[in-house]
Amino acid sequence: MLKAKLQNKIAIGALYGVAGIVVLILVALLGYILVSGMPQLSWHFLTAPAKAFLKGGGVGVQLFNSFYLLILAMLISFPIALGAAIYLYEYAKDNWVTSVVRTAIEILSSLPSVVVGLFGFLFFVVKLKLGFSILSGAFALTFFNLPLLTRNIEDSLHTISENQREGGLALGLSRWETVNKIILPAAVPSILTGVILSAGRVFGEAAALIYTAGQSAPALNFADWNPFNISSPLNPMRPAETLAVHIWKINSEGIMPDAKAISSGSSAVLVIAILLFNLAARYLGKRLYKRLTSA
Amino acid sequence: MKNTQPTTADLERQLKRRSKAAKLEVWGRVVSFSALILIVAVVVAIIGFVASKGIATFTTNHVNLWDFLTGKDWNPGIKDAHGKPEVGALSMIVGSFLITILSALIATPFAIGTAVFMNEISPNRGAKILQPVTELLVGIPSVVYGFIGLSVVVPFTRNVFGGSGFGILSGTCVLFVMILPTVTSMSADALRSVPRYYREASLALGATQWQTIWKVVLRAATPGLMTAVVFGMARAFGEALAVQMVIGNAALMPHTLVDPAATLTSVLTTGIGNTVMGSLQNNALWSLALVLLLMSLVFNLIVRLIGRKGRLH
Amino acid sequence: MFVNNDVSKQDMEERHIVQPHDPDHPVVLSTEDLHVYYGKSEALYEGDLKFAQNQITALIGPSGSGKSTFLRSLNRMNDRIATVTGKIMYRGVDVNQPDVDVYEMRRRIGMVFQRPNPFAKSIYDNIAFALRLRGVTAKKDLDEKVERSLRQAALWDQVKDELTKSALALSGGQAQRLCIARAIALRPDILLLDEPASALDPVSTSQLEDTLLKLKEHYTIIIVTHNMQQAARISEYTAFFNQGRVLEYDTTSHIFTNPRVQVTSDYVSGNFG
Amino acid sequence: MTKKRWVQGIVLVVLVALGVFAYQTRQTSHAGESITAVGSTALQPLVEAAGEQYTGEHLGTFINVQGGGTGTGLSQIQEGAVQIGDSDLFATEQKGITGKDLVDHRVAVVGITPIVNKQTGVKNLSTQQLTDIFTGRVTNWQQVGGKKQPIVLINRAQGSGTRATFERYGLAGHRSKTAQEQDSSGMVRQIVATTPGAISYVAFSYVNHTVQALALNHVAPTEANVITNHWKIWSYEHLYTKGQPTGLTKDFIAYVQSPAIQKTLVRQLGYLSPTQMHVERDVDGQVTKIGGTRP
Repeated sequence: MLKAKLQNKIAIGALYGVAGIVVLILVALLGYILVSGMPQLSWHFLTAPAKAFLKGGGVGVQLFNSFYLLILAMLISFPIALGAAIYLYEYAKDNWVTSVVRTAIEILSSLPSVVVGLFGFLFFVVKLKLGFSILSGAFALTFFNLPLLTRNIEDSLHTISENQREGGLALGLSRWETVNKIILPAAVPSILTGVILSAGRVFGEAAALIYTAGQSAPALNFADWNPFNISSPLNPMRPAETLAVHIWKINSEGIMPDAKAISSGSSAVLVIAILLFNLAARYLGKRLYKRLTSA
Repeated sequence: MKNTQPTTADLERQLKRRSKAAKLEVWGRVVSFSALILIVAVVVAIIGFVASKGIATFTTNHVNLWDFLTGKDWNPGIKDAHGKPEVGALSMIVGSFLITILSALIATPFAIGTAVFMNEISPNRGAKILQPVTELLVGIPSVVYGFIGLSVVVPFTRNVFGGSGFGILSGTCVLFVMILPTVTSMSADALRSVPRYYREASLALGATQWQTIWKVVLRAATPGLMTAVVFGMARAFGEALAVQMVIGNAALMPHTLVDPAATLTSVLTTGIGNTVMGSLQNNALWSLALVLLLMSLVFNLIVRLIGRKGRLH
Repeated sequence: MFVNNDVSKQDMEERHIVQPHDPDHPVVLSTEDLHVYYGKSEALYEGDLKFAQNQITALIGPSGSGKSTFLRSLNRMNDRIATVTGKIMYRGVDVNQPDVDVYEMRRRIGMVFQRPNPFAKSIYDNIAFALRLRGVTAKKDLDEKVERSLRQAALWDQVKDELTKSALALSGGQAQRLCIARAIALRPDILLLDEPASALDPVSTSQLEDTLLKLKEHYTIIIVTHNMQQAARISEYTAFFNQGRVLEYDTTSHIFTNPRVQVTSDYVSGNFG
Repeated sequence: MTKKRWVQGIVLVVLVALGVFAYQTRQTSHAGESITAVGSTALQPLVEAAGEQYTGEHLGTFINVQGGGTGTGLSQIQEGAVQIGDSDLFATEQKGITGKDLVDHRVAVVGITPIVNKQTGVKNLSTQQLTDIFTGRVTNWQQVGGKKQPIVLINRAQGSGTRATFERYGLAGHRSKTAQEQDSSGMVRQIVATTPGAISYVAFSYVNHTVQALALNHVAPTEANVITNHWKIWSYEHLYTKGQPTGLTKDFIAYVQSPAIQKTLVRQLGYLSPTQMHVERDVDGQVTKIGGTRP
């Protein structure tokens, strides 16, 4: 008995240790990124356009592009992933076809993103003549994002108890109405986690975008919100380098004298942006959940 | 307030009319099925694309499949003594496997330990600190991981183990940190799905918390934990940019862990922009992508097998 | 009716089925030659029962005897997981036909489940939302129907000031009555209850029983229960299920005071199951 | 419900109206001609900066400049998917390119120099020594007069223009042995700077105080030596077009080759202008003297 208690103490202590080490690693990582990037941050850095070979460039355009691309990619991929997840979880029979489809979707998620990027380049940019554009990038990101998002949403549907579905069906509702009006509202928090995770991945993705959204960021005219103008931020047909691509580019071919500083600064901006995005999404998600689940 | 009932004939008519719900149901099925078909089309397109390009190495360029899988020299632009192009991918396949297995081996105890901590010992702190941090880390681009690997891990390995610092060991360290969040959060999910009464029953029998965790919770969650690990391995296998920055990209058979080596993804990513579509060099790279695809298929089947075993349990 | 005369065990019959025949309470629902299969295995062999209007019929029997399977087949909740053959005659219409609209049918034959399953919505919306989907949109109409349903389910007085609160915060007994209110808001003809009190404490259970007794004025009620006292207290008719078959069906008083089948006798006296 | 429908309807009408209004009022002058240039990441900053200047001066044009690598640039121009292919190599030097129909426009000259880690203690090598190092016959700096330290080879990726030029003119056509490979100059410089005993090669513009550039046969890697061909390791930067360029493509290439760019941007980015050269070199390496102008 004494031995068991001692063993218990040691083991629990060890677990504290392991968790501590992991937290330490993760925090050190974040700390490293933030500390080395913080000195670079300024209003100028956040808003100015990048410079090709002189010092003093900013990441304003890239930052905007990242968010715009994220939103577009999510607008395209979320409804598709939602529909597919609903079909897979609520309608599909549990047979080998379903299993093959699931497997196929999942192996897509472990392909290196450069392959998705090249496919997007040959298909969207060249074949469909969309050119290097936000739209091409958004489609490529959709390809890259769909498997993960579908899986996440399916898992979220799984967390809602079967008796909620029975409740809806017993009221004479169709399965579709049940899913839309009962299951989805209840699953909002967990779907949201999935969306945040995949948004994070999209935000940080570089390889899939190099060949699709491109790696140049023409200066934008932020006073022009007409989506048909080439210098308008909203134009989906303009090439758009994102923050992650920018980091990749200045690390590989950057010849501006302050390349290293810009790279650390951009990394810090990226982390902070993801943080803000997570907080905002969580807050909105909570409001949405409240609205959907009470009068 | 009795319900007045219709006659049988009326009732039959009412019951056999297609209700709004039935129409909605058809609509819903069509909509969601179309979404699924779209995804399937995407998957088929990409897989077909990679496969057709990857197979061209063997059909159009007449490379022997066996030579491809067992050859150790990777110089697609150059012909060897027998006039055959040097497209041996073995060193990269070995590199990919080594780095994946090693990083999973290191990450597993840490991830599961942390998951147990989050779930069994201090759920509050787990939810408050670890989960948000984990979600944050998933979004950090691999370039940044690679960058930190280059400026922190590589010098460290060089100073401690000698050599240039580039190699499997550095790659393993970087991948370890990269897959840690994924494996941790999936393991936590697996532990969460163990019913609470398992723990209560065990504790009621006088078992200590550790005995409960070790003998009951972990045992019951084994399939889920295995899935988490295999999933992490699949991510490690497919990771490109971060590994490429620290492994050295030398398509040589790794003799020690600190020799420069290469993985399938690192060679693929490095070379793809420098080759011309349709040439042997380009096709050979797509063959590497095909190997990756097949490997992720294998990983997936393993996950499924574990899942099925868990269900029978 | 279906009397087996093979008297081999101490004058006890193997099956004893007496269908209700009360002119004040005509039969509204009956099953004929009903079989239920899960995949290849048969879960219910024969369940030929008639149910009387505005009466409570209890289905009792040991676990796995097929009583829940039978109940869930009545409004075709088992369609996706099981194959159901035979006829389910509802007021002269066989509803176990593919051309019958199950959604319309379930609106008339409602169901309440073992575990209370309020939706993650406000108390008001739990009841109002199915009505809205069926075209009731006027606020006044909705208010009225919500209040009526909650009153019938004996929940109104407890929740009338917090209708906008989340239904998930209700206690088990209240939640189950909310589910009943939700089901009767659509004004069904028949109400199926699958062990509705098994997750409740004794006080909530007895409140629920009172509610059911009042509800039978408006609805035909079929209830599956494990609790024999409950069946004895509230039902007019009782069917005893065992190993996928109905062994005995008669008025409740007969079943409990004078069972004709040995197994029923053992079961109601507590020597079995 | 009906009120909601109304609101939805109004929102929809307003959105459509805004869209139509935006389309009507789009700045037609800005939606004019646009061309795309794809290829070498090394050349990208120059073309990008030139493109920005050009569009600044010629309203209604848009030059879309993307990287992707020399191989991508050449295969896309060969297929006619883009207007300009940026390349570090003569098209026919790249495997898989026939060079048929492709027209070469040389816009810059880039000098390439071996660089070593500062701790090696070596500042000059002979071509023979350099070849021995890269073919693996010499493995320690001691053997070529440096410190006792193992040599760490770092190559550019196979197919890279820099590597092809270096092997051809720096290693006298010998192929480097298989070693570490990096796919960008920035990365190479960083690795050489931080790895003891490292040697690699980069374009002049990437040389800075963190690495040691090597003299070869006592010829220093300077622009003056490149102009006279005393320093042999240099190459042209090419813009390829399919057939003779027309319209905007022709104007833009002429602009890049004009003194306005050659005397400013090309020099600022660390390139030499082909007009400065005293020699000309063809695809086979034949050198002919020409009368260049002094910078």
